[in-house]
Amino acid sequence: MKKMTYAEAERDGIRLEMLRDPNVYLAGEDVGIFGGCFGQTTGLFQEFGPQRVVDTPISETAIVGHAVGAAAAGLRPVVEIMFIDFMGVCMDEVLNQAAKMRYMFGGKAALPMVIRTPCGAGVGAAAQHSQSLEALFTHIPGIKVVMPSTPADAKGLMAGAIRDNNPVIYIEHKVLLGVQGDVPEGEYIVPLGKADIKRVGSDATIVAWSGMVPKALAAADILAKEGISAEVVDPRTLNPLDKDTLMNSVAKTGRLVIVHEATKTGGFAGEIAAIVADEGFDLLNAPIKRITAPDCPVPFSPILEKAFLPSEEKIVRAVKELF
Amino acid sequence: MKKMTYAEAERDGIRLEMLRDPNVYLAGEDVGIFGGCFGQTTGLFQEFGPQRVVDTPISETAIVGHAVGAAAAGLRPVVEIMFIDFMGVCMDEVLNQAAKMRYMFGGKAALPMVIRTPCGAGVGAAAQHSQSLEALFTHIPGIKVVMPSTPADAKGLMAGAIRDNNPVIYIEHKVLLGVQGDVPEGEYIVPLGKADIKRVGSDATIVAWSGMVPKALAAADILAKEGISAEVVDPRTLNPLDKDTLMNSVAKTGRLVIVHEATKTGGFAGEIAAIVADEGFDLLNAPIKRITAPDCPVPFSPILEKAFLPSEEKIVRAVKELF
Amino acid sequence: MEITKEKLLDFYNTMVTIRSFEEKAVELFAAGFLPGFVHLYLGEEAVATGVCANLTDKDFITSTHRGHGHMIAKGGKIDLMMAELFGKATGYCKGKGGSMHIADVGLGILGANGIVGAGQPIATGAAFACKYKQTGAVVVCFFGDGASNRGTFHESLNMASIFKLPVVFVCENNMYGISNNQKDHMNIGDISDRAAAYGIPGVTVDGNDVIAVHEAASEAIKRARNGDGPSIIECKTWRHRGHFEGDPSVYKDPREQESWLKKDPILNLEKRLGELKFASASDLDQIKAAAREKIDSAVEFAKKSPEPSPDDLLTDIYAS
Amino acid sequence: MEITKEKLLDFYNTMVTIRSFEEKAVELFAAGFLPGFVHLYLGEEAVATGVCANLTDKDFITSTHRGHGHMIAKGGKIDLMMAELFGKATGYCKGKGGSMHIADVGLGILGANGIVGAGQPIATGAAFACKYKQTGAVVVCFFGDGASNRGTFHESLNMASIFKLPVVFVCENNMYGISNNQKDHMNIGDISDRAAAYGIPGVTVDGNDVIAVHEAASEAIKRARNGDGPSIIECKTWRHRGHFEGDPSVYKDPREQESWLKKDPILNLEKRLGELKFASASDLDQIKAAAREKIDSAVEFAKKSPEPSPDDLLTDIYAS
Ligand SMILES: Cc1ncc(C[n+]2csc(CCOP(=O)(O)OP(=O)(O)O)c2C)c(N)n1
Ligand SMILES: Cc1ncc(C[n+]2csc(CCOP(=O)(O)OP(=O)(O)O)c2C)c(N)n1
Ligand SMILES: [Mg+2]
Ligand SMILES: [Mg+2]
Repeated sequence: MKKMTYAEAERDGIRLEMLRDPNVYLAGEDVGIFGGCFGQTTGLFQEFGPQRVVDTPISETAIVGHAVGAAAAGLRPVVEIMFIDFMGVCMDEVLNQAAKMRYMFGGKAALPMVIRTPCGAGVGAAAQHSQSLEALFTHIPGIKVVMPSTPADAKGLMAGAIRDNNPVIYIEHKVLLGVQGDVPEGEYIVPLGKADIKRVGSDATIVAWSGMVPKALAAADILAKEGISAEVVDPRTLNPLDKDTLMNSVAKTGRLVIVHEATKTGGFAGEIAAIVADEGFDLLNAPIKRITAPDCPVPFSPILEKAFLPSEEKIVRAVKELF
Repeated sequence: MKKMTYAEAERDGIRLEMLRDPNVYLAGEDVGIFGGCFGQTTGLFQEFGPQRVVDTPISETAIVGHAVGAAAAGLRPVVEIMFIDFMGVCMDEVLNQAAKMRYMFGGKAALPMVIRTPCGAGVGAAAQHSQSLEALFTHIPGIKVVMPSTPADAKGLMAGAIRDNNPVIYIEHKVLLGVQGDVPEGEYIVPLGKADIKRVGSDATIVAWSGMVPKALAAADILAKEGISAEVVDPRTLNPLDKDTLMNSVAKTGRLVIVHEATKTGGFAGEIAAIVADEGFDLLNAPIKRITAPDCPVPFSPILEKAFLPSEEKIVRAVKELF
Repeated sequence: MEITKEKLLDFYNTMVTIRSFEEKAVELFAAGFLPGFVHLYLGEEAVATGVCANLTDKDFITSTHRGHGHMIAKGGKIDLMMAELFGKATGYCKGKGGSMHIADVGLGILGANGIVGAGQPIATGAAFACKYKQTGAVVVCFFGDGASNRGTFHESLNMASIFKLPVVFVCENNMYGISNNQKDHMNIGDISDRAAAYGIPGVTVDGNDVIAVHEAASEAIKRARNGDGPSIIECKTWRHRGHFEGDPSVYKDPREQESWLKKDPILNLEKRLGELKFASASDLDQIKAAAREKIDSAVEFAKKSPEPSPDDLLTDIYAS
Repeated sequence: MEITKEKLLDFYNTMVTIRSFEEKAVELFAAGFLPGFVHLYLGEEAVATGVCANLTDKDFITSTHRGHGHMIAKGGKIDLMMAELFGKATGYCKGKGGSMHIADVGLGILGANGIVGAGQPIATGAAFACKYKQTGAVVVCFFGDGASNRGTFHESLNMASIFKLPVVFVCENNMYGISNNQKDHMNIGDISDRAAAYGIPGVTVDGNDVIAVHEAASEAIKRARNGDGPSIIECKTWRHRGHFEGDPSVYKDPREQESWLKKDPILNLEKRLGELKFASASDLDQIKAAAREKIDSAVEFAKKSPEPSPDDLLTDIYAS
């Protein structure tokens, strides 16, 4: 184990895969000498050179589109989209090319490619640089979506994503990038589709991912003091979703609160709620609650941004409502 | 009342608004002399001329982006994106420009614009011309989403969308376009955000929209013969959603099946299920069921396409499971 | 460049094979055998033929919604193509793709594409892979005049240029994007002039002259193989049919259509073959008959093939 | 064109106002007053100034992430701008937008924009409206060298050209898109050469010479107003600071930076004003002092202004 930030751990994951497989390369805007807007790729250009750490023009469509072609032709691209907000620019390449090529070709292509992209509010970056858009990608069959919440998961899921033979959207949270934690050294893979119970509990299940996991854990701490034992389930991969871990937790607790930073309507909490309201209906002792951002663009002012973001207090309140 | 196809009714809605307000104009690929891929705009070019029925190059980004600028500068554009599948091409213009401009500007802009676009499978058009992508747009605060299921709604919602002072995505279903029905003559407006009970019932609520409404009604017919009285609720507008009508129906029936043609994971049925599993939990006598397409690109072969699509049989079976 | 008899007859064979395939598709579509949309390549055969004659199986192409000609010229298997048009389990895509998504990755055919302009970045990426892996292969990206107005065109050509990628962008300028005439969708006459925006060469050739196409492509492909980067070839041509089967083409002037039919690329080549005394009328008839036979047998294969099973709906979504 | 004393002094006033605003922003950001990202216009003042001097309040502009200069030159209210940078309720966007989203639709400022290249189609649409409504107004679209590689550039210029829209595309070529030098992000020297792809005029001018910028813009805007369609003006310039505040600009050669600082547009104009004997050093000092005072009072306004209330979070999403 080694103390690393989330960004360092993610980079370590990329670096080890690049050392292991010469077909893995990195491309994106300012991933080279600049090292990424949040330092995610610092040093990789110096280590691997311009052939494998490729600065691209400001052309998200061509960045993702080129990755599709490169992957179809045998490489394993890891491309960066500087902010998840910019994924709209290359949405066709994700929605109609990367996600569908294999199926449309009757299984005769494989597209091992990773799109790395930071999400999340909390740094005053306003409406076009702060979104949490994972739900859009979970609705696209043919791609996978991972969202690590800890440095160890950031490393392990990166390795898992790069080794996967399908397009994977790897969503890092910009506020987490600087958070430190213990990370296994050397090869470390978190398999895609495997949830992690971040805290064991018995009275209520809190499902949270990415930047909301620390808040869910903080809420669980507060709840513990009030005698409520909350289990915190971090799906880590939203697609494919680890339904078993989710259902087992709800079976144990009978209560479910789902937390995400994304806006409410059409967010992925809806999917989880729908699964449980169908397959786990008889397990439930109380309504399913969602704690999310409201249906609103992310505001600039720190005061408004704070009001926008889900907080541990709101999570605590929601859990308590279930008793 | 007059018998019209859905396409004719939609066109009638556009035409009346164009006659009423000189700032309303139509733009898109092949909307002019060609009249649209499914004849939706036939005759409008002849009636209104090239200034108000504008053929554009194949440039979805500029089509929607230009609409944002034109609306901000005082016009009321109605633009066509030939298939909803192509919305990925102009997603940034929807996600980050149209939807957010007003909020980012502190309320100092209004964007009265409509994006018309056909969705749906059933004509052998395969993975890139058959999708139902409404859920993506419901997750974007700042826009509205309407999906008419009948010729009358097609007309009325078009008028409602054009008169709305916000960006509205008007999703027409390509299989419905040729379906006939009674349509009010002259000015006829369906207000956005108002659901319609397409069939009154007492034992179970089936929520369905767009191309699934006829299937839900057919299912309700079959169920009626078996002694189950199903209510069919058509939200018509997904955002803003008419929660009252939904909740009232569930309060009456205690059972809910949600039907959409879109793929399951991350689809809008999840949102509705989540709302009811929270706010209507105590009303429910049974699990909430979703009948949707599976998580799969739309296949080409008619046999596979049929297997892909939700059917009245599947709806009937789901409702019966709740008893 | 030398034009051997063998080469020209080879061109002819490819062109009439494409022609026969497409004429059969007209017939089959009208008879209700082919589901969905069908976009035909009739009249544009010289482009795919002249270009692909310069490629080997190691090289890649990306195609369009109007892709049958590209597939055939790149060596695609006609039986599997036809079965795919029928939506049969034996088709190239097991019936999951249809006409607009036929692909043969093993042959370097990275797919037809239903999204106009989507092949451009994909071709760029495949060329990136060729350069990265130093395979010596090149990529040809086919696209239409309409597609040259999409943002993907701009981003791809710029990226290909700065990375000096081995890719040739072949614009099939048939002067229409569905109903929209070139003069109404761009303000320039020659699309190859857009090369200047990326600091790469661009040429315009008669797309109905397979020899001219072949020559221009040969040069551009050589350039790409030598590591000198991408270029544009614009081939001016004409589609004989509507945009898709069923389109009555009301937006086209019948006189224009008539004058272009006289410039038919197959007539052109037949004339040339006659002038050069490379083939007699009966030689040509024989080639045409053989092509038709191939197509007929593909149709038979397709008709006899089984439908996909609904059980296969959910396979082929993810790779393991 | 005649360069009157009045006009030049007006330019000077605008440029030093922008300069003072931005220098104050450096200070305020370092002191922790400004949340989020701040992209400064220092060194590029001649572009916005020279261009916007040709516009009236009826005309529109679209701006970029580096928008303060455009706002000021187009007549934006400095108090409201500064308050917005602070995120205050009195700011242009009530604190909801911040530096990257300042707008004043009433003044024709259709907003800064956090998405590189997003202003291009919006400008095209505003120009469409001007033409449709025959208002006689024009639109100026500001964008960077990096933005000229986005698909939006291509689609917008093509559309503007075929519709002959009254819009001028002003490229602020500061030779970098964040860390990416122009030679690494495009294969041409002059971005104005891209005009050829759309059949429109394109010129390149010294973007640090406000008179040259003004003249080129005046011609292009006249052309647009006369119904002769769009054009490109490329202004070569240099940003003095990092991409955003906090960027140490390791990717830049310090010698290059030094040589460009000597070509500072304000120094240039001061020299010119001196040569023409339009202003003495003390005249200039006075203008600068007045500008600084305006900025100081804007800062005071911003500091004294109230924070937005959390209750306002959910207003301004939809128009009624
Ligand atoms: C992004 C996108 N926009 C629009 C369409 C609908 N469409 C299909 S083919 C076509 C015309 C294409 O014109 P061109 O590129 O010239 O090719 P051609 O059909 O003439 O061969 C259009 C508009 C599409 N498939 N994809
Ligand atoms: C679509 C998009 N991609 C990337 C970014 C991140 N980004 C912000 S500014 C910038 C550089 C822009 O370069 P240029 O257009 O030359 O403008 P400059 O900053 O030099 O004024 C980048 C890459 C963005 N905001 N939007
Ligand atoms: Mg064409
Ligand atoms: Mg720049």
